[in-house]
Amino acid sequence: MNKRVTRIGWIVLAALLCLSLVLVPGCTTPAEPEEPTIEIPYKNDGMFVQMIIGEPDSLDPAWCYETAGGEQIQYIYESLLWYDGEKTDEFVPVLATEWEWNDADLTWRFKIRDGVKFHEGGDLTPEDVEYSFERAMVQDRSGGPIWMLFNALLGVSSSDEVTFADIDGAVEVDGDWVVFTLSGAYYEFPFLQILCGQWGSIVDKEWCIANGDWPGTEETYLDYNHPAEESDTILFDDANGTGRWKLNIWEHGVQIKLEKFDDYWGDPAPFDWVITQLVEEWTTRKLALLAGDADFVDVPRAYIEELLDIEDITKYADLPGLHVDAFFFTFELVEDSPYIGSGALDGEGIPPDFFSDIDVRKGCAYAFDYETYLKDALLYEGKFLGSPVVEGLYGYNPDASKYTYDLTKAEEHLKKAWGGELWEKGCKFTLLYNAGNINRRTASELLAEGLHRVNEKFQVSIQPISWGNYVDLLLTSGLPIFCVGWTADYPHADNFVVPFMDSGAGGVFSYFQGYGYPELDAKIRAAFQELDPEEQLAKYYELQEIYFQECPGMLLVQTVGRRFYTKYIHGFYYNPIIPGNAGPLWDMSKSES
Amino acid sequence: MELRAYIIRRLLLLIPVLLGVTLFIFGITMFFSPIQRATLYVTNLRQLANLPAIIEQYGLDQPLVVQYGTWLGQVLRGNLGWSNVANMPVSEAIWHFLPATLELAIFATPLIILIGIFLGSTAAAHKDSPVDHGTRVVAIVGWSLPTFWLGLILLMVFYGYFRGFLPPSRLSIQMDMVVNSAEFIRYTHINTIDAILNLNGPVFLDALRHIILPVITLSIVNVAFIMRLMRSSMLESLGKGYILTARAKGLAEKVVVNKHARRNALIPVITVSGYLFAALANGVVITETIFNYKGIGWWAWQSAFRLDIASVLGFALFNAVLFVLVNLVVDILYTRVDPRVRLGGSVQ
Amino acid sequence: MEDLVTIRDLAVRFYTYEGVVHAIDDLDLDIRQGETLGIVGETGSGKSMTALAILRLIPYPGKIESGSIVFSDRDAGDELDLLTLSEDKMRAIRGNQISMVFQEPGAALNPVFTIGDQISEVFLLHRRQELGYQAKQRVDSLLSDGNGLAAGLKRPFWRWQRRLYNKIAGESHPVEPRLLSRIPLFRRLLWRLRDEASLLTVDMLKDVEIPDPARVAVHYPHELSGGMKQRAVIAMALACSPKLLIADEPTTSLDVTIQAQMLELFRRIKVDKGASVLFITHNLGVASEVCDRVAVMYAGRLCEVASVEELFLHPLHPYTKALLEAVPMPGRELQTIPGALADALNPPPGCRFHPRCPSALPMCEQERAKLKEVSKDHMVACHLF
Amino acid sequence: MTDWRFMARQLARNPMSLMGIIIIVVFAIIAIFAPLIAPPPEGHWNPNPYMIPRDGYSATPQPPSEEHVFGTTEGQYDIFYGVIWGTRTAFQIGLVVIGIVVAIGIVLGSLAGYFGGVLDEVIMRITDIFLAFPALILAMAIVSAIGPSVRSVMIALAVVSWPSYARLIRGDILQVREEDYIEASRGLGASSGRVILRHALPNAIYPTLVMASLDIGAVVLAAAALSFLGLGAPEGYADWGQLTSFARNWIVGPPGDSLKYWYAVTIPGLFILLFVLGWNLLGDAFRDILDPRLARR
Repeated sequence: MNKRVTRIGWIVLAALLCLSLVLVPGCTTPAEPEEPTIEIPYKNDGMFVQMIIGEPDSLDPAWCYETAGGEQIQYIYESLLWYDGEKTDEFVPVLATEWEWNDADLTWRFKIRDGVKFHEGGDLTPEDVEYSFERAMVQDRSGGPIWMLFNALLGVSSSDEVTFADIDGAVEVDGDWVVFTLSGAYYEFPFLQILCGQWGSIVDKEWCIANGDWPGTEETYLDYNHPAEESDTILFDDANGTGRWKLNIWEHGVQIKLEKFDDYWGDPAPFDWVITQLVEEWTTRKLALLAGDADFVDVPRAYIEELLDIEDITKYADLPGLHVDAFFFTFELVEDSPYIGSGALDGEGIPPDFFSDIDVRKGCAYAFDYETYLKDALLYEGKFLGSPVVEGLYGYNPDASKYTYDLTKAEEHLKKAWGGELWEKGCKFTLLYNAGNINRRTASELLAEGLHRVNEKFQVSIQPISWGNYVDLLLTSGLPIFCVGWTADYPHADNFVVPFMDSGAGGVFSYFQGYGYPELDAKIRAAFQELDPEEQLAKYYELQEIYFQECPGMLLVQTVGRRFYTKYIHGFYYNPIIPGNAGPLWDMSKSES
Repeated sequence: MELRAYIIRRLLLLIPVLLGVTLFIFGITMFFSPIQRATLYVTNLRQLANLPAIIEQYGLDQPLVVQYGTWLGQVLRGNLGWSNVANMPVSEAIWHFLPATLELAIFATPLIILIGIFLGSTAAAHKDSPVDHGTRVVAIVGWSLPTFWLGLILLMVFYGYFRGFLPPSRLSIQMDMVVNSAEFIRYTHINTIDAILNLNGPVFLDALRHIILPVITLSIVNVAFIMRLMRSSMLESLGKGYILTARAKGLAEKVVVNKHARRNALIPVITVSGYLFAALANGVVITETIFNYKGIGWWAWQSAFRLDIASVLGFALFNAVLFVLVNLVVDILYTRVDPRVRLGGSVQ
Repeated sequence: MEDLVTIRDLAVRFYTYEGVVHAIDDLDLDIRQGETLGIVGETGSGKSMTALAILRLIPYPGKIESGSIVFSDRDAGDELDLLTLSEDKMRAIRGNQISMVFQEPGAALNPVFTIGDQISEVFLLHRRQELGYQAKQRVDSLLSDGNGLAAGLKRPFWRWQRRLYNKIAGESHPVEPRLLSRIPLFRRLLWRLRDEASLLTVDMLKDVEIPDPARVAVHYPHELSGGMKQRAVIAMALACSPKLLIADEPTTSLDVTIQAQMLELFRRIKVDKGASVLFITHNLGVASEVCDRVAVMYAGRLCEVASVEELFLHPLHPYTKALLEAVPMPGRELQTIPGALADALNPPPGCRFHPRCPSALPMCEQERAKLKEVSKDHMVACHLF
Repeated sequence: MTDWRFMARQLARNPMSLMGIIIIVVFAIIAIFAPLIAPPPEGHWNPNPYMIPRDGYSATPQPPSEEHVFGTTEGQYDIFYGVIWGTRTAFQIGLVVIGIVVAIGIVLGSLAGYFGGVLDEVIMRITDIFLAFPALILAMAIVSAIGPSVRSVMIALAVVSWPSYARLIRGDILQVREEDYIEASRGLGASSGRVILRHALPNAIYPTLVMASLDIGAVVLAAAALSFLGLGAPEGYADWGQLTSFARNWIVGPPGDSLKYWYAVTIPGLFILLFVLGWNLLGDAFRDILDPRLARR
């Protein structure tokens, strides 16, 4: 009897083992030899298929304020002009054939191209252009991108500060020309950059009105002002632009399919279809790329190594993105913040105004191991920075002074801090990061480790927290140090200096840090309004030096991107300001050779 | 008429449940400060300055009761609110994502039940023999597997090794073109069924190819649930007197097991197949994510993850209704299988 | 009068985790043609096991260890050792030559099938050819007296049906119908067999005195009273008018008035079916009413076998005596048997009754007593004789 | 009525449950001696032993070596240390959650079952509410509400899984309370509390035990799933689910060597599998033995 039982026992054991082994290919088959190089088959002729992560909020040019939407919009719509190839400060005509600046009355005049058709058949007229901008300013959804237009045209930041007359007057039609009146001469150049954003896209006036958008009259404009939800604007998932591709279908959460527009005014689109599928899982995306089902996929930086030595994949490296992550010190924390220990300088915590001491900030800046961060977190794909003005922006200073990993310097600063008291007593506080962001965790750990190296008594604990919570604490100055990133709206130093240094509402970070002061604000304004390019650069360099000296935040690394296409995709070039990662599809092509 | 009365009674019972579910979820949301919930609407850091406006706009700072009241009012007016995840009204989102999940269920559920019943009765028929232990261990191992792990490994083998053999997502690009073209009528948005209705072989095969892996994953993980139940209830009925009678009649063992024992053993299995539905509702969340098979589970996950409360609430309502209906059907089915049961009553 | 069943040194053992249980120990027993043999004994004395052993239905983990059960089929004129028979042959005998009535009518009937289905199942199984023949007859009559257009159209189908049922009536294992009966939908084409079977079923139910049998046939077990159920079970058992009917405590679970009816029924059956009955009970009173001979069992062994009168007038075995004294009677205070039933796992050595035996001899503890005939038809296993 | 000795004997005899027990015992040993098997690094800036020490910060997993027996996973977290201390986490989650859940279930269930009436109605409707919602998704909502951490995972799982226990126990109590001996002790004027504790519960408890033993595995799985969906323990916390989700993007290695990172993928996966398997085997055997409907020979 017992013999039987044990026999069954063995059988069961065997069965179990076999099963787990079957399910664990790794154990049974230690990396059996496959041919090292793989062939990616040529699929989907005439289609550009990309698999990416983010889905647009809305395809309405006036609403959209994120890259996923911006990318689609730039395929469907067109603006008056566009950047010249890789350059971010020279332009080529698109819907405007020529443009001239008038210093006297601060106007930009654009001659509108004729013979341009909209997807739904309408013809492009100067009225359409006027309507497009006025519609955008009338809509001005809260938190939207239109503040840029208001800044440039009316010197204010939202429609609440102006009357309809102002909006109406900002853009006027003059024969074949459209005239924009700017708020200041210094906007002459930035305005052109602003026009290239998706918010500068031209829509079809008649079609929009016919479909129930703003009729263009004063009495109705308040009804179309500050729409609450994406679906409140008809251009949300319905589109009618002049671009090379027209919207075929947007299956929310699944894919967006763009179809070639045959009546395009310029040279025809290189792809019959542009298909953007949303695939969250990296493994799935990678396998799709290798199977040739996708021509381009989003590749998280951590995983680039897996693709590096595949011949059939074309790689483009060292593409500086107009983006920077940084640690920001909060100068004046709330008294009852749970992350500052005892709330006093007694070794069991930190006082709320801990980081208002410049030596503390500099100490931290020197205690951070930039090289390791670059090596491990970014796999060398980054550039060190001294200031918020990153490479690729107008006003970037290649040899701005930078912080380095230097524990001795860190030590001397931290010894000075708080009259030496800090060094004696030590400190304890919590460093938070938004859960899921591995790189920011790594950065936090590096900082904590560095400080601990300088002085055993510096105890920094690290804690993840949901993004919502994080923002909440950020806004209520509850975070001793917060780590967030910033991406350009348009490639101009001002677009970075203001959020990092301005003490007003424009200072996205400095405002919540409690950094910034009137003189500085004045300097920023002066730099922006300076008309002489030489002078302007000098002023921006000065601002960057100030940021380095006062060290209100420690810039991590300017991330440098890569692109991976199947070898069948040709013609990629890099322009950092183009939204989305797929690149300038209109200049690219797909062929089997 | 007893039937109608019964159905009505059950549906009336649904109302308090729905109220409870939604109220509970609303309670959860009260864990957040208004700002936290407002961040859902932030796509660009510049909007941080606008958070108060957003809070104002969505009335996020209102007390629980007020928010619930307004929401309920909207619901009664047939408006479930805006799903930020799906980028469309919640009510639309449900119908937008349902077909995919339905397709999974249509294939997975029968598979799970049949395999489960088969394994269960086999194991029972050979109680304590190696066969028994074998089947049980297999089933239990499957049950102990982390879904995501299994799914990704299957993906690795059938999409990675045999390159592109069983791909993720619902359709290949070409077939997607066909499906979205004018001459293909999407009656149900359930690709396989539509393909049949359109008499379109390629699409059908393609859809089939895409659905195999997720279905297998779901089945492997859930089959033990039915299997162990079937086994024990089979053992139970095999121990009953009428089995001895049947044998004493001279019936062949096969007939005894398959006719007399199984018919009785099925009864409890039917009762729980309602819960199998719940089990699947959990299973699809991960399965759909991994196989990029965008269905209602994926949507629900994203919503819960990004605290898109409107969506979560909508999903909750939908799911609760579905759950109750399924159980209702099960109960009615029950009376057909077991002559002893009357609606509303129970077996013994 | 010759024997229908001859059981020789039958041994049944149960292999449980706790140990080996000797359910039956070299049991010798004869069941004669047309008699009613009763087996009495306490619960667990092995009565039911004997019955199941005859049908070879000892449940797992039980096992028939040794011995022989010879069943003499008078019509076939040959003798079969049931224990060596092939499973198929055995199945042909179960429910046909030998059938069984169980203690719990409620449990014995399958709750999800109607009474009719469960009874006709037996006919369909064992009386297939006859049914086939009946069916053929009906089709013939249809063919002969069916005329008119409708009938004309149906004729080819009827012909085919006749051929079909002819096959069933003829060969023992006709191919075509077997195939049909496998395939769910086509199975219906054999509906005439079912019809015939249900006709027989109704007759059967009438036989066991069930009022309005046609209606009862379509009822589910839970819709019937205990007595009705038991009658149905008996009908099922008698369906193929078996040579041997085994009744395992058929009346215990019924209340007294019904009991009486049942016993009456059994007597009648014996008379007009001429079947032998193996009547298992723990109730001596019942036994005395129905049985011709009675066998007394204790702890898996036979103590005494004798005709009813003999046993009740001159019981020999101390256990039998004790049993008889334990029967409540007016004008005598109840005697109980001291001690408890022997532990089946490790039974006492020698005579298993000796620990409880008032007149036990020393030798009783060593060796067990063989069953010896003390007077005509009276056998007892005790050292006292 | 089942008695413990009988059960113990059966468990020891049944090869499946035997394996289950062995597996669990092994894990228990690992959990208890974790500090010895994988001692936390000295003088690390982070004193919490549950945080897996990192060897560098690069993403790419490193294969097994002397100092990393099982290699390192994404972010250079030591897999060996992770799985060893993760065993503690697993037991923590499993036992704590089930403990809480059973406690709640017993209290509410027996109240509902024993007193019936309005109380019963209310409690059952509440359980309806919970059962009408897919547990995993509800758990997700709760976790993302109170912020991802092991603690909140446990809370969430407890919240979503108590109702089925309440129902189970209620049902059993309902059955038992009709039994004669309960009537009897009532007749003897025993207080209801006493009747529940002394008579009703002990007899109703067995199915609950079965379910509990089965659920410990399920709970750990659910926790792992939550981690995988980004709603589990904080990055770097010793938790199997998280280790698996670290490996999530390395399941398919670089082309030509698809199994390059098998250690990162399979080792944590196997730990989960075996742990859950252990409990399921045990539970399944329990179920066989205790299932009142199965005739016991």
